[in-house]
Amino acid sequence: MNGGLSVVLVILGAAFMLVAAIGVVRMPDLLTRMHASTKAGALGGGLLLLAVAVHFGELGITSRALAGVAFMILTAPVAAHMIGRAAYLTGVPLWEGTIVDELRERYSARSRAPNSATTQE
Amino acid sequence: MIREWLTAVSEPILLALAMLVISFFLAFVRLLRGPTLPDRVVALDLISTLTVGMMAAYAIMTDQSVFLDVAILLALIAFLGTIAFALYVGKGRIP
Amino acid sequence: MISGGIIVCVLSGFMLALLAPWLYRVGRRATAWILALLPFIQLMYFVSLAGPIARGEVFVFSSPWVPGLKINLSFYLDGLSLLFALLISGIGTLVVIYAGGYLAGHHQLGRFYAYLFMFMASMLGAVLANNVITLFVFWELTSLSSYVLIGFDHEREIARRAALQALLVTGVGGLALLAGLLLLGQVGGSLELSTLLNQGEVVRAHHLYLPILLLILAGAFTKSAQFPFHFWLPSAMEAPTPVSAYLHSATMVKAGVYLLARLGPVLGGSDAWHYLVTLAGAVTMLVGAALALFQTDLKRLLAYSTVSALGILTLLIGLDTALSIQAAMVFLLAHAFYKGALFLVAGAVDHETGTRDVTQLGGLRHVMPITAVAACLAALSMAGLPPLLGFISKELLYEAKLQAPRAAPLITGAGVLANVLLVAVAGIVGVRPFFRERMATPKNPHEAPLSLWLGPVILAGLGFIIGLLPNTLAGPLVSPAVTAVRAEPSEVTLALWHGLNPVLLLSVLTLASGMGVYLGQGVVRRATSRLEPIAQWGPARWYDVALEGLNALARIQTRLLQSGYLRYYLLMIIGATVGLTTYTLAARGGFPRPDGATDVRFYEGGVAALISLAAVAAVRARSRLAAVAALGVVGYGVALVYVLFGAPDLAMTQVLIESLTVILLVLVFYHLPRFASLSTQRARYRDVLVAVAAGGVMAALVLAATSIRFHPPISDYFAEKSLVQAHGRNVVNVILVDFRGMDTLGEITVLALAGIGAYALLKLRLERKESG
Amino acid sequence: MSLILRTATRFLLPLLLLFSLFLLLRGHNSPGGGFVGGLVAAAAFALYALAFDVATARQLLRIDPRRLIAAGLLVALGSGMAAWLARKPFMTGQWSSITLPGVGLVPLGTPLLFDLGVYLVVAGVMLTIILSLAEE
Amino acid sequence: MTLFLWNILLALAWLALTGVFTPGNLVVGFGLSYVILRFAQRALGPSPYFGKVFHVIRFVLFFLYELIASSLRVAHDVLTPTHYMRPGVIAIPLEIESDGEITLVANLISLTPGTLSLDVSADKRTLYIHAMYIDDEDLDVFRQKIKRFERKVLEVTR
Amino acid sequence: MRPVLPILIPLMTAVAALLAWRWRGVQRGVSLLGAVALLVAALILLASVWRDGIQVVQIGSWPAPFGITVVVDLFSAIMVALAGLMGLAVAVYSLGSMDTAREEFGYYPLLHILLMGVCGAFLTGDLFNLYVWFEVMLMASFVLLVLGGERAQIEGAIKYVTLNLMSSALLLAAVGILYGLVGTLNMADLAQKLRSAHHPGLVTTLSMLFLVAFGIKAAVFPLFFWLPASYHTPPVAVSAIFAGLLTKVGVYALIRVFTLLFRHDVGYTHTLILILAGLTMITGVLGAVAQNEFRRILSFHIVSQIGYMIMGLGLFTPLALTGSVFYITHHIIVKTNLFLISGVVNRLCGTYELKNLGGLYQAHPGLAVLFMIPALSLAGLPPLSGFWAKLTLVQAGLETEQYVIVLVALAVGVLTLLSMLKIWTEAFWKPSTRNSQPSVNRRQLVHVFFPIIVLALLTVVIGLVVQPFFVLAERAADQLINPEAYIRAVLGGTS
Amino acid sequence: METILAVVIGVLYATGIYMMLRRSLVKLIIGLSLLSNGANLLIFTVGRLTRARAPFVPEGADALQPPYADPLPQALILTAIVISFGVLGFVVVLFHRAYQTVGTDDLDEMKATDT
Ligand code: NA
Ligand code: NA
Repeated sequence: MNGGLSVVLVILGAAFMLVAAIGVVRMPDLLTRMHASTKAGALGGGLLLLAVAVHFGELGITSRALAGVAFMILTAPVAAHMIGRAAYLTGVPLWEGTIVDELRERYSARSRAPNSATTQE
Repeated sequence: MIREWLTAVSEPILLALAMLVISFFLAFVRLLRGPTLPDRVVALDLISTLTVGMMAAYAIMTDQSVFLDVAILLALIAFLGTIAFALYVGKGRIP
Repeated sequence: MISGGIIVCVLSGFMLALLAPWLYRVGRRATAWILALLPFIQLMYFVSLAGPIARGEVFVFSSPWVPGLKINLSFYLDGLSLLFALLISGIGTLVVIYAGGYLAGHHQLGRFYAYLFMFMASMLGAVLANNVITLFVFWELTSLSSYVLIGFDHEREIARRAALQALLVTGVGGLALLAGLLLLGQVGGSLELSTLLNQGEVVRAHHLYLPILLLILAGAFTKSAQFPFHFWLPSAMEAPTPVSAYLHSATMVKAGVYLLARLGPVLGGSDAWHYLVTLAGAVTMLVGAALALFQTDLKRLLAYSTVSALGILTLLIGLDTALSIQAAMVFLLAHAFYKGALFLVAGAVDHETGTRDVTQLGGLRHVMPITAVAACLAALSMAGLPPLLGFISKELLYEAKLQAPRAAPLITGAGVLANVLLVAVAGIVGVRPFFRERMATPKNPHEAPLSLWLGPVILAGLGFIIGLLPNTLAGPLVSPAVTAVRAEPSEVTLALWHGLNPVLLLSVLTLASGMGVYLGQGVVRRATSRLEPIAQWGPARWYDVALEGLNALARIQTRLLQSGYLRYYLLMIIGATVGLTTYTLAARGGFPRPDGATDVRFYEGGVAALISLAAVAAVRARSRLAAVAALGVVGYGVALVYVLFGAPDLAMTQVLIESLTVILLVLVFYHLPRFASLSTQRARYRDVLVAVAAGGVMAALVLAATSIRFHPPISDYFAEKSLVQAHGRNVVNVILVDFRGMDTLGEITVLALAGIGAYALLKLRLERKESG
Repeated sequence: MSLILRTATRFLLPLLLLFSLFLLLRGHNSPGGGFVGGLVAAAAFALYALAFDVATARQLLRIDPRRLIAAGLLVALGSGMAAWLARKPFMTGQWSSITLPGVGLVPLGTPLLFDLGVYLVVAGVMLTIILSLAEE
Repeated sequence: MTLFLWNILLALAWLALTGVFTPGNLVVGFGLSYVILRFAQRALGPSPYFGKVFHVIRFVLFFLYELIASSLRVAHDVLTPTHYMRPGVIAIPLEIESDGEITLVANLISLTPGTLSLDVSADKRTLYIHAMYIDDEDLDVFRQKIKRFERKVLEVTR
Repeated sequence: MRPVLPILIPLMTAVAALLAWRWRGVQRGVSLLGAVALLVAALILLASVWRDGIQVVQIGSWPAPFGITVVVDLFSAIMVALAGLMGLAVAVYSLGSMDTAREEFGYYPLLHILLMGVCGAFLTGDLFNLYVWFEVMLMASFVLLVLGGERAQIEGAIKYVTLNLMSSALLLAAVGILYGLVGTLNMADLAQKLRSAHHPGLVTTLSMLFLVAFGIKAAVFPLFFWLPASYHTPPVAVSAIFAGLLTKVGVYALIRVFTLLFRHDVGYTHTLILILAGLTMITGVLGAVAQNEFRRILSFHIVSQIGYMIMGLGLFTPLALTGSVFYITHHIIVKTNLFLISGVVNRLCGTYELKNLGGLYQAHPGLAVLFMIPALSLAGLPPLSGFWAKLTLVQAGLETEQYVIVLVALAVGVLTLLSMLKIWTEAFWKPSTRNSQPSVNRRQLVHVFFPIIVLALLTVVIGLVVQPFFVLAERAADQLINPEAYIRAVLGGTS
Repeated sequence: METILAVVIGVLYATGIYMMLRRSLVKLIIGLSLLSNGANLLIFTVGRLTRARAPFVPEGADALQPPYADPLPQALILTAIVISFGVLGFVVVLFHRAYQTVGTDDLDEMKATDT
């Protein structure tokens, strides 16, 4: 059922994931890597789950697949936020090409020297 | 095995699996390289998402919906580990 | 009826031992006299049996004990056992009375009685037992009672050490004896002595004869203090004197002699027996007598002379002629009387004067006349003067030696030499303290009380009276004993006067020389003191060295094995696993050829590679969290494997556990320190080697196990019944909650424990060391 | 603490709990079961404890997780012993069925009860460990 | 929200009635019951629900567009050798106040490739985001682009 | 129902105690009650097995190779009875010795779950289920070991836990491989199907994994290190129940699998076991000789005694197995008792260190007697229980002409005696160096002495009235060496 | 595939054991985890791999139709996973306490109870 659509979704999803993976390797600093990975990854995963929904086309399965997509959309940004925030706050260095850092001013009172105690782990 | 790789290109779902497998290794490279813990966490998070994707693709390929259940569970739960890691990283924060 | 009396005799002793402390609490000073009634009644009982036994009767009592091992609680009373039983109960009576006086007021006297009766009963049991295992049980109990009695004065370290020494030496011998007896039983087809006694030829012809002989001799020699195991006996003089007189002179030490005599019909008659027993006896006889002269302590003097006497007995049994056995039996009696008396005298002297140093004693006959008479009588008997029993026995002894089947002159010479020394010793212990001039002693001596002189007087008196009427009083006892040992009817005639013969000549020579040595003892002691350094390297020293060596070995072994390093323990275990499996594989073979399951899809291969790489990454990670992350990859990879091969439930569980593990680890790693490189390079190489070997073994086992299947699995049953009978479509879940619900019950119990445990670990902190 | 995490957690907690019940109830016929369900339930509260703090999580939970352990063991044990009432060996499944409107005939049996016991024990244990550890 | 539940229930009832349990049928059922509810609105009293549905649909479309567009952009950057990005950390002033709304906005921003919510100030007035493509020389222009998310959310929630 | 009770009664007890978490008094009562019930159930079970032969319950009514079978032959029944006896002894002892804090943190539930695991291991007829019970037992022992959280406890526990986990991993692998090969987990079924296995070498290799896995649990050389590292660290009641039961479960498992499953190459496997037995005796006893602390001496002796129990298996004759069963019975009673006594000594003197002990013979003659009985029995002095145990093994060794092991067994007996007397000399005979005696609560002493006296009496009774115990062991051994009845009982008429 | 998984199992065992042989508590934990993964995978593999259907009785059928993945090893592994997880939870806490009590995670500093 719906063979064509599910195939497209599968390929698309996998492709997004591949992009995410390449990005995670290629991007120069943590935050830019995250742009590539966590979101493109979630998108890819979501597409693959959608493909499942389409492929089986049974109510029970479809609803579960959609729930899966929902779970991803719910959790992925929170996770990304948490990692990004923690990394930023502990001083993981930004790419030298970064043009502006407005959060830094907020924390200007303290040094932002890399805190090796945790980030180097 | 090489023939498998070749058929992968012809069979769309195998192609998808191939892309996923490559992705796994790429993400793993980041996990190895780091250099910081958050980098590794990001890589691990991606790997968990890739696992979700692979399970979904496999469910389609084998026409067995039971694997979908695993995938959605993982989609919901992998998040916990990432949060825990993030909180650990955040521990080093100056209050 | 009469036979039943035997077991009553034995068991009543144990009963009384249990009651003794309590009796003492009630009876106090009178206790000894009350307690002495039991051995006295036993003595009367045995005396009453003397007649029938002299007529050739034998009494047997048997009751099954452990039929499964062919062990009966069986007793056998013949001439030999009777002789010993009389000594045990008779001297026992006297010693109990004596102890009451000697230890009067001692706060542990109640326990002393208990131990003494335990010994008495055990000793009776040992000489009366018919089953060799029963014999062994009592044999060991005598060692044990000896242990507690030697250590009676337990507050002194030397007493504790002497007790241990005695027990260890006799204990080692005892175990050899056990092995010997069991083998004997195996070879002879029975554990009953009465049966075994007829199996002599079978036993001697068996290829295990020599081991059996050696083992049993080891038991007998240690117990009877034969060289080189003699050293424990002088040390045992730490025991209270009644104990020395009773156990370490009159009875227990003769258990070995008893055993040799008892087993003579089975084991004797061979060259090995002859040479081993004779030689051991001869050496012991000489060494004991010579060492006795070194001593100044009354009890040690007596102890070494006892060693010598035990040597003589052994020698006689080794000679294994009718005459030598006869001599042995008579000497046994004579020695028991005079040595028992002398010991008791020594105790009385010690008790009154406060010293046992012969060089400090003299002229006691004035203050202790009764004791002096007893002492002199006993000493004269020991020296072998007519008309005492000692004389008769020495005559017999020389006669037996002169007629020894082999090397008679040598043996006789040695015997004379030993006896010369013993004559001197008799003088030193029995005569010297009472004669010469009076010397100052720590305590002001008076005549000993009745309880202390009664024993010596009776014993010494017996030696005198029997000497006068040997045939009437000793003949009926000795004949059946000899009959028993020789396993042939023997009629013994004892007489004081044998006419002028070479034996008498030897006796005279002995006495004269002995007197000489006695008079010149200062010279002799000076001469022999040169030998003292050599004596220090004697067997007692070997014992110490052995014990020290054992301790050192134990410490070294423990330091090596139980080093405290967890990784060495792990290495051992892994090494054992790898070693055993690979060796077995090599030795037993039969590994199926791997069927080369090479049907691999690329994504499967990819996942497999990912798992392996991640595992290696976890090992190589420089930081803990990196390792945890790598571990996560392993986990996801494994979950994927589960999915790829049709196990969604497993994958779910794996995934969940992976996430929760990360939470757990992260929570804990908040507090734990970071990775550090602690091991040396060499250790790392070694561990890599071990780890790879272990991994290789597991991989090989998997390969083998996947290439072959002995039987199809039982799973079809589950496939069939899952829905129909267990109402579930998820067969794995149905197995978990129904087919194999018991596993799950255990599993959740484990989990519950983990919860309780973690909670307790985190919340319960005891500061103080808790007492149990 | 992150506002975003906390707010998200408020949404996720009921979702996870619902999901855990879903897994428990379906376990006999589809992937899932008491163990997996119990873990998800524990994960829900663990997340809450991470996002807020342990005290808040305990408040939310109301019941001491150790009681869950005991209760779970009791339920599991009881479900096994129910067979004795029918004079059958321990853990012999006792089944009956009820008709649920819209679903139809649903078989109910002691093995399902047993699975509930597993669920309770697992949730109780994981919560005991994680909460106590997080309190350190 | 009650109406939304009603809508769902009705859709399920439709499924039960038709006996065709497919996603497509669910959508049909949902649409039908939406219409029914719309007509029954008077009976049920005034509700913002019906207007919202339109906003929600628009919002979803907007979000999907952003998602796909930015994904493609990131993909392009990832796949080509040169990095075209101009990343930076930007403070976005917030008008919305409730925790739920802030979280929703932040998450939507995070979900869209190219932007990532980093932190919310303690007074909940500022959202700090990391953006990959700050193409505008004037940062405020960029800020306004981001604030579109907030506006769309407000349309739905208020 | 009967055969399952020894597993369920402790669990019920534990659950009841868990529910009464906050009420210490209730927990104590429940624990005592549960322990009594367990012993009664175990004895009834033993009696019924003696009377009616091997008893089987198919859990869940699923027939034999498919479900889990609980099966009780005489060996199992004896072991369960001993577990019940030790459980009661330690439960009573705990009433007088356990501190309130530990009681409140789950001591009683843990104790009973430990018993549950032990009984489960003895009763199950399923190999994987055996693994599960091992884990129950281990986990309970882990927690009991660390309960209180003192430094020594924790250090000991790290080794104990790690090495035992290693053994569990090995066991699991071994069971898994066996299933892969034979396709079944029921031991009777395995026994039957392994007979026709066409790769005996592979099966023998596999048996080595079982040997190591169970060997670790049984504390056999060179796998015993966890035991002396940990047994002296927890409260003495815990030491005592560990000493009595835990390693014996390993021995039980060894005997079970090497009499039931792996008997196709006795010349190789059992000779190996015999060698290990000898080495275990020697290294264990030397370890004991090197120690100067009461409980450490006892701990190393556990190791050396395990050697004797394994020796019977290695000799593999009816008499030898009789010896093993008898030895286990004797040892459990005696060793538990010695640990209990060490606790009393510690309470009287405040230490376990021999050099600081002394004066007990003078002050507490009754205790001295109570110590001597198990101590001498351990050393094998007649006529106590240990003598007959050793005698049987020695006899079996002589019959099979295995003189070396007999020699070792006898020599180790002497060394055992030596170190028991070391304790005696130092703790009892040596005069006391202390001035004050710790005050002792008389009511608690009743709880403490009651089990000690009962166990000592039992030691003497077994020593004097040997035959019934011997016959019991003999019949148990007969069932072990001729497993047909076992297989038939489990699989029904199908075999 | 069995061959390849055999290698993977070997690697898991080897790495697990290597980590357990280190001196640090933390590495010991990681080693234990690797080892238990290896053991589970081992049972899974020797229980025979199959790409056939997962063991669920399909709607409309009364029984599993062969070929299906053997459910028994799966159930065994599930039990084993849960047990080793429980144990791991406890061990983690134990090591945590050990570090608190002893003050180091160096195992060589924890040998007082042996000598
Ligand atoms: Na033990
Ligand atoms: Na143990």
